[in-house]
Amino acid sequence: MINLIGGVPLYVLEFGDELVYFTPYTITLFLLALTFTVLVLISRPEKQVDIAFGGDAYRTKEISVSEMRFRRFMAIACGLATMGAMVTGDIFNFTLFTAMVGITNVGIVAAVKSLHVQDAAYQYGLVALAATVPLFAGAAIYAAVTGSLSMIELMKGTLPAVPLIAKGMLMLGVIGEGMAPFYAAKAEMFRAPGAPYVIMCSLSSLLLFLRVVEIVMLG
Amino acid sequence: MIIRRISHILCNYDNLTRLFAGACLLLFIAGILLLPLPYSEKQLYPKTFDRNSSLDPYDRGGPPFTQVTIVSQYPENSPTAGLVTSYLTPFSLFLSQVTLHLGTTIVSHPGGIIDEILYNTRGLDTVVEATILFIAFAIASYIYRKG
Amino acid sequence: MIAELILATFFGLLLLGIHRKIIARIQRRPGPPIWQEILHMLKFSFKTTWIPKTATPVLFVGVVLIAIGIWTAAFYILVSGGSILVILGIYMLHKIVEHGFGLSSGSPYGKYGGVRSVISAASEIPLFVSVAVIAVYTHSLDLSAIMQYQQVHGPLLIIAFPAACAMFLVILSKMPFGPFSIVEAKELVSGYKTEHFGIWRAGLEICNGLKTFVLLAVFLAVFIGPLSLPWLLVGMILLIVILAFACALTPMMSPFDSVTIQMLVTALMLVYAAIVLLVVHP
Amino acid sequence: MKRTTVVRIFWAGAAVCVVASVLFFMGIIPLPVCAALLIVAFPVTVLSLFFCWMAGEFGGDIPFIGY
Repeated sequence: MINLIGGVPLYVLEFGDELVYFTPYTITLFLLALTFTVLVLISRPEKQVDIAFGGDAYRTKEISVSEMRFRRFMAIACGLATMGAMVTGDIFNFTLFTAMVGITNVGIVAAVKSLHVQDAAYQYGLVALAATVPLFAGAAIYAAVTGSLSMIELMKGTLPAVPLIAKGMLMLGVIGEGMAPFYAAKAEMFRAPGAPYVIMCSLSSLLLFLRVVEIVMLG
Repeated sequence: MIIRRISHILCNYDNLTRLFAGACLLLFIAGILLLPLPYSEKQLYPKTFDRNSSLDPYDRGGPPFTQVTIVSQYPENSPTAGLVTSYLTPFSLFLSQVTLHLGTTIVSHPGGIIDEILYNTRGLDTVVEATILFIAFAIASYIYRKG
Repeated sequence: MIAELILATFFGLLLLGIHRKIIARIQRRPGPPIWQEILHMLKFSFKTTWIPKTATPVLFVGVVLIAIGIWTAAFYILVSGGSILVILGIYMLHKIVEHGFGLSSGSPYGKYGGVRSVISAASEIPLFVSVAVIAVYTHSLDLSAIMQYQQVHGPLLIIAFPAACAMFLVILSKMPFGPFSIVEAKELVSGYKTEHFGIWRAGLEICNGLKTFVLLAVFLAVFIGPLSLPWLLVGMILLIVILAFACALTPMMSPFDSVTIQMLVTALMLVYAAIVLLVVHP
Repeated sequence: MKRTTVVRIFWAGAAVCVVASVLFFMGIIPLPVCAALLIVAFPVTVLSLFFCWMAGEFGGDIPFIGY
């Protein structure tokens, strides 16, 4: 129905049976993910200041080196998964990257020594886990109905129309990774110290949402 | 007020799983109602099994297949699709060329088993899947070691 | 090209000043002069500046650069008539800028502002439903194609009025002093920008000016059609007057209520999109 | 950062902005290239301009934590 949502593919990279393609849209998203991943790589965490209520005392939270290393690793993995999801031209591949983003998001705050944040991360992890069900189910219906998982083939409009339910499932799967109305746990995870890493949590789910909007408009 | 009541439910992350389960349930019920979906016959697994095909999922044993007819999206990009060694890492490929005892996907890296499940047809997927496993393992081991 | 960019920034700041002035007049205050926001930007740029001791310096500075950079990109997509999806994507990613500003300093007030901005993650979803509706009508998401469609068929404001309302609501949620601007609530001191003072705040003001210009121009381009430059400027001033009335006459909502209302709007928009899909293009 | 460095960064950024715009007007480079150059150069130019007006000589300070 609508041709070339994100613009004309500028460059197609062949990865066996899967293609990676860059349109003006995906390239914008990819570059943003890349920028923030580089920021994660080169910046050190901030020292979050905490006020003790009821008094005028305050203290800063220090992040130990081992914790910082682990969280930086997870944030970079999250950035790489996001970048992959931005440029992949295959629906199943996209769902895999989405699942990986969910896991790394839990990893980013898993090392934080705050019960509140860890509780939120646990709940978020459960939802991310459950979100893979509609996600993969959506991809499966795509494959079953159209006989193709390639977004470039879907873009051409020659394949059978994708059923609305498959699009809905794909959408719900991505929304489960932390978009509204399932944002409560993610907002609490944001209270963790370590700004450059925590930002990746939100960036990844926003970018995934932006990409899935493009995907459901194809075909 | 109804808005305040809804936002009270939404803002508590303990309700999150229940909410998401409810949303999934609604969507799946809608899916069941829409059920007779058309099925594209040009798939990897046909609906009727050809017991003589090398792709038969219930086939145990027999001679290993060398070339099978797999419907791939871009056959020109993946000439070796279906071969056991079609998506080896460069190092595994080197091993498989040097000796017969090393370098098949199953023994060379954890993604190899998934390779077999996917019948070696899809390149990047196997890498991502192995990475997901690795990340999950890294988180679990970090939390276990730090108590 | 650089001249247009600078002019757009200053005009956007002027629009914000008009917005502020009208709100003040509605509330029977004298209000600052309309060029106050431009003066603000210049004032901040002349202040002594440093980076807080507790901050993560790279992110603290980098996020200011990113803030200006993404809106520069949006401006050029608008100029070249590119895909509206990219502009809306950038609009959504402005959130990340808010997170970055809030969290990078280590200040608790900044952190609360950042957390609030995660809470308001729902505000842009109606936007995508309205984009889908536009796509059903125009069969394209390129701004140039949408404007061509409107030259033939008349403005989308009339054809797809609910979609225009949804986008208006989304723009409203990003205006200062509005009912949905929960990230800028008074109880958070200055919210996510508490610690970004001096030249960092001046950079943020430039980003705000550019953002206001791009958002209003995109709204006019998508729902009214191609306009000559004087009419575009008049249309933007008219739009900001309407926005100012909406902001002045509504109270700010509590954070979670604002999300719930935006979700309800999304649900309504989904129903509308379904009707359009079934009736207009069966 | 020293003030001279900041001033140099500003002039370099401003030069990129102006040259990109001029080249686009003369039709030598297409709009996407011009835009890409400006997206990178414009924020750096603006911030360095502000910075060279009034660069702080002191180190950092603790953030605002309330009264």
